[in-house]
Amino acid sequence: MALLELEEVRAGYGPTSVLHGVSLSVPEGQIVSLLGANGAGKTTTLRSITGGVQWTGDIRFAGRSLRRMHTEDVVRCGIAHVPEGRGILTELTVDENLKLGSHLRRDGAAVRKDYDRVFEYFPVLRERRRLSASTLSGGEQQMLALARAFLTKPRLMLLDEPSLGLAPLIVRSIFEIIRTINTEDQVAVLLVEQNARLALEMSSEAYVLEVGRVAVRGSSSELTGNDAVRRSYLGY
Amino acid sequence: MLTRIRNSPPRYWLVVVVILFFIGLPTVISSFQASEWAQVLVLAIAIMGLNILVGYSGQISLGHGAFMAIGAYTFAILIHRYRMNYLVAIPLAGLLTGGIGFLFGVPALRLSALYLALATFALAVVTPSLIKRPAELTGGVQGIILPPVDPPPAAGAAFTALTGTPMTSDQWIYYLTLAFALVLFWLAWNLVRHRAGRAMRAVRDGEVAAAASGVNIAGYKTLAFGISALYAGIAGALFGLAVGFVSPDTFPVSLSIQLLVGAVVGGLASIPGPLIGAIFAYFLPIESNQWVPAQTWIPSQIASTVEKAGPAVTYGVVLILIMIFAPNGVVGLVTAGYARLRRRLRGAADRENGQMPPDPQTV
Amino acid sequence: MQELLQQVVSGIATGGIFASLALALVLIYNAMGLVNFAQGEMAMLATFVALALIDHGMNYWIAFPVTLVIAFAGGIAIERVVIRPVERAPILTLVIVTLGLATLINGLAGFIFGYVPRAFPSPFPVQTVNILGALASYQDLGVIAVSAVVLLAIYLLLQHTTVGLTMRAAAHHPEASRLLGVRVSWMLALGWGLASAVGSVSGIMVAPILLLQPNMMQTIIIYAFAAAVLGGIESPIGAVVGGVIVGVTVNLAGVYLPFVGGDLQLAVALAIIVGVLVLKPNGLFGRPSVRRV
Amino acid sequence: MTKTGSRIAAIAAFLVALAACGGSSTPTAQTDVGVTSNSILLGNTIAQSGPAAAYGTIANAENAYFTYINNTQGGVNGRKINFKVLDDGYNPANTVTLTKQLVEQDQVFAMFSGLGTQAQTAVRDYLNSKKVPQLFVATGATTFMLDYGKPSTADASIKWNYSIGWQPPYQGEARIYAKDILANHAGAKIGVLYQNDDYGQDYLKGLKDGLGSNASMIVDAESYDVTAASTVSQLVKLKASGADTLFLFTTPGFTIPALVTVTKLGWAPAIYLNSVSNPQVYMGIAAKNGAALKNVTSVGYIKDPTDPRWASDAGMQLYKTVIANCTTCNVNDGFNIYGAAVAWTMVDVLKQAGSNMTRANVVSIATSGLNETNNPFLLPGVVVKTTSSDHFPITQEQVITWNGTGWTLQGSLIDERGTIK
Repeated sequence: MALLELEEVRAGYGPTSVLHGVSLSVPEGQIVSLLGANGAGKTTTLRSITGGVQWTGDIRFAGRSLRRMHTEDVVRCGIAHVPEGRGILTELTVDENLKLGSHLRRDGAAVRKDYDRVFEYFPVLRERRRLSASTLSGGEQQMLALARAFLTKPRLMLLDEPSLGLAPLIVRSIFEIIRTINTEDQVAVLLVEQNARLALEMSSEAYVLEVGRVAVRGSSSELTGNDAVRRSYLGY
Repeated sequence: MLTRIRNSPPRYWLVVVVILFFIGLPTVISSFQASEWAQVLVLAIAIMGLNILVGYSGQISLGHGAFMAIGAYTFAILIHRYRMNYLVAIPLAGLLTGGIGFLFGVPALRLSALYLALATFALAVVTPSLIKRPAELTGGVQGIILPPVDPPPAAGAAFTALTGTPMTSDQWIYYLTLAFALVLFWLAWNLVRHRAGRAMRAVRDGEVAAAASGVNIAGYKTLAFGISALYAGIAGALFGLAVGFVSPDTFPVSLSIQLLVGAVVGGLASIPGPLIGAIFAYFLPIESNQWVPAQTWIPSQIASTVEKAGPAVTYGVVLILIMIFAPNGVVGLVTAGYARLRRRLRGAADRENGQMPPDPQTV
Repeated sequence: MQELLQQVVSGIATGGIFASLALALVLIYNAMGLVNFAQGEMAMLATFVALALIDHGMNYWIAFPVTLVIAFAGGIAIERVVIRPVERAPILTLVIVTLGLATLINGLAGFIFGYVPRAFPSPFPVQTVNILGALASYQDLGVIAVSAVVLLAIYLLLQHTTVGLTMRAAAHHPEASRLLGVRVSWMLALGWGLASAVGSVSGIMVAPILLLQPNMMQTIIIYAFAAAVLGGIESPIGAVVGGVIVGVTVNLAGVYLPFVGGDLQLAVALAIIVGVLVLKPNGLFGRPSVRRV
Repeated sequence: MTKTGSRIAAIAAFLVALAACGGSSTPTAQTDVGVTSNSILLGNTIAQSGPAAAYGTIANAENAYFTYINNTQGGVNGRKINFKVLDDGYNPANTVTLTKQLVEQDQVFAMFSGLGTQAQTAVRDYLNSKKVPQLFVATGATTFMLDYGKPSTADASIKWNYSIGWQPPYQGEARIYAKDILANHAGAKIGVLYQNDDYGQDYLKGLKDGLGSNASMIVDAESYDVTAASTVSQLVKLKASGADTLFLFTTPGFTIPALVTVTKLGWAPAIYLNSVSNPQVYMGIAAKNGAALKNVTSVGYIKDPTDPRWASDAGMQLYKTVIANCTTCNVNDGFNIYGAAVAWTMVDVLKQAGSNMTRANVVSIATSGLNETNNPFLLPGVVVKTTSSDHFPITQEQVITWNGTGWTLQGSLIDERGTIK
């Protein structure tokens, strides 16, 4: 039984509906990528998982349905969602942002160990620890968002276009860290990405959304190989 | 002409019936009750002004009683000091207050709705002491006593012909207030359907979007403030005429709260709202002090609480409940119900012109 | 000169009262971007509770913290019952609700406790001490000291505790905070509870001076508005500095400006409010607020 | 519209009563609106909610006295007194509307003991034009006695001859203070703190007129507004002016903090307190808050329920039995015995009117024919008297000084009759 299962999920904003019956699943410890053009419903899918938008159908996490749960309760079940625009609180310092990640945890020793790992992955965060988060560049803010998500010790991470607006060099290093977290801590990842090639390299399975429906699904290797899929949906 | 009348929407008929009701009212009720209904109409005019400001331009004034005070005192000074005829003094007082409102509107532009509420609330609290200061002009604490007003022979004769009883000063003041109320309500309705009204509602619904589409935000906000002050000024003058006396304590903070309750209960973005709100806001304190204790079916404990606690408690509860359950007030409920009914009957979701029921989010 | 110093000291004392109420206003503004028009009446109600405890024989120094706890719980209850249903409504609705709340509390207090002014004990002796020639009573110094302690407590709580951090996060970015497991709507309740407790300190401090009666805070709230706005509506430090400035200005204006005299001191507060909002809306310590479109 | 129905019935009943009431022995028994064969309806407006609600208990005490009279003596000459009290929340605009209701709808015989200077001046013209008596208004404003019979400033056709006060005028009281100062503290340097309304200004004028040529003894007079947060700055100025005697023409809500502030400033002047603020309950609050209350002087004309001297006094016993009829009244509250005293005068006037129960007759008795020497609630020797040329019912008061727990009477009654022109 997969860690996360979506079944015929319909969702939208007021009268306009965006998702028209999306079904997908993320096995334990796996990286799954969710691809598709702009407006296909990728972000809406993530937001329905964490209760950011009204949805029908069913969403189950570790066997438990998330129906009618508030965002903060869904997140407390062990889902970390790095939203579109990264959700960095620029009025607070880097340290305070990180603390928001770990504030729910009671295992003091483990938290301190995780802080060291985070500063090892992202040394810039240790230097800028006391400064306001607004002093970070786009890439550094993405690192902070990732570090904060990691500190909540999630079982599943929902990442909404981590590569958006970053230089290729930085994107490469961020994706490396995502892979390390996935392998070392068995954290499953549902990766929403525009950069299809990179996403398929990372993920074991992939889904392609088109106008709120799953158009194609399969293992990442199949999708990369299949020219028709690549040309029509992935654009390279 | 007949065909146009026969198939005009039912709402026009309702308006005509209401006007006839108010014209005929004094012939069936006592002169004292006519004076009470005159005060209801005074409140309705002031609330209409507040409605224009709040309901149609998104600005809130918690100190509308202060503008009524300015109108009343201008009127009293014109009559008492300059011996001006009261029929001329009323519109003059209204215009002067409108001017002051317009000037107050200029700084008000820079304030966000929240800060404007704060500043106007402070104004309401300070008004009594501001009035006391220029004692030689405003009569200071003693206030100004106004001479009673006798009905002009023409009106008196008409009334006697109709009812057989001589027309009292209270009944004349009632008709005078009714006349002003009709003119101002007609003006308000046209304002709403006219370009200025639509622009003001654009300011309310999305100031930035309105600015983007070329609406002169500053102009309309100030205009809204000026017009609402004009209404309050005329209401204040008529209030002074009806009561026959103005003093600092006649315009306490509770008057501004009473106006707000009337505006909120009636419905902040509607034409008939102020009338219903005024009836509620006027009779509530009186009846909670007299009618409620007299009712045997109300348990004495509750009755004495309502009587002793005065209107403050009831106003507070009403303000909170209306804002939670019916942000658009009684008229909002009616129009929403009426619109739902029409839609069910007609099936089509057609929107009438003019009386556009606002979407629930915007107060 | 000695008299000027005397006026300044007594101005600072009244400023302390305005500051603690302004602090409560700032807390709620920070929590949900709303000025709570019922803050003064909530403080008055808490002071009546304190008096009831003291009259039942509770020692002043026990009744004081107990009242703060009751006020804290009261603040949370008010938020849960009255504010939560309209939490997402436009600002006008919220302003009208808090004004309704103020009218309701004032009416209830008047009905339950009556309008006869009552004495309220002051923890500080009335004797005066000579500071640089000016006579300041221990009571005045006490008020200033308590206000400073309250500010420090609030500052430490907000800046150096997890709860404070989550409250600030919820205030700045509710959505992002929810995604980090912060119960945003409870943070609002917490904000109201804290503000109610801080506001009640102002009530307890002013009661011995103005005497406790339901309309005690009706003019104080206007001075507190002026203090909060002058200091910068979202800055706790601004509230205290603003409070002291307003207290001294109003006191000196009352004495030295014949035009103001004894009776137009409240108009000075109104002038401060309008003046600051028009000339420098962010006040002394406020940050310019960028409005996301 | 049910009110119209009930009103027509009332008029019919009245007409029947008029025609049939030859019962009493006196020849032509005349009555008036608001009077039936077995009842007299009096109306009152007072603040029972809002800031001035503390005064509201006066009307309850008056009602308690009328109930006592109805129960023990079956009312006045067989007519029970009905007392309709309406709450105007101390807002003159409400007073006007409620007074019109009492006159035109409830058809009261007369208005009695309406509270508040502004409120009663607001309805004075209306009541006089309708020839409805405005009896014994609950305010010491001198105009209600000094200007009796004068034409209204707003409409000369209306004469103020149906309105009269009762309690000693503020100016009279201030003159008594002036007499006391001139007699005992000739060299005094006087500071005055007064409320900037007619109440405070009336007192100040009385003090200045009382001091006459040596009004220069007043070295500084500071005013404050009801919205002031505190009067500290005014008191600091007064202390700096070198005054050694302080007059407090302030309402209780401001008197008490002022007394505390004076002690706080380390200032110990001789203090003169106006009678509105001298009830023992307020002095207790000031003392509890740290006020020294040394050398405090005031005046009184009503017996103080808390003064042990009156414990066994017949008048006080009567007051205690009367006030028992009012469940919400605090027996020690000075306002309640004030209510009983003024109600006593009202009943006295109605008794004198006898069967000639017309408004005109009652007014002439009250304004020009009163000579009451036995009001049990007033200090012994205080006379409630009006003549065709002097319309000040009470002008005598006695100096009292604070002895730490209560007031002690000093010297004898001082009469200011005829001095206010």
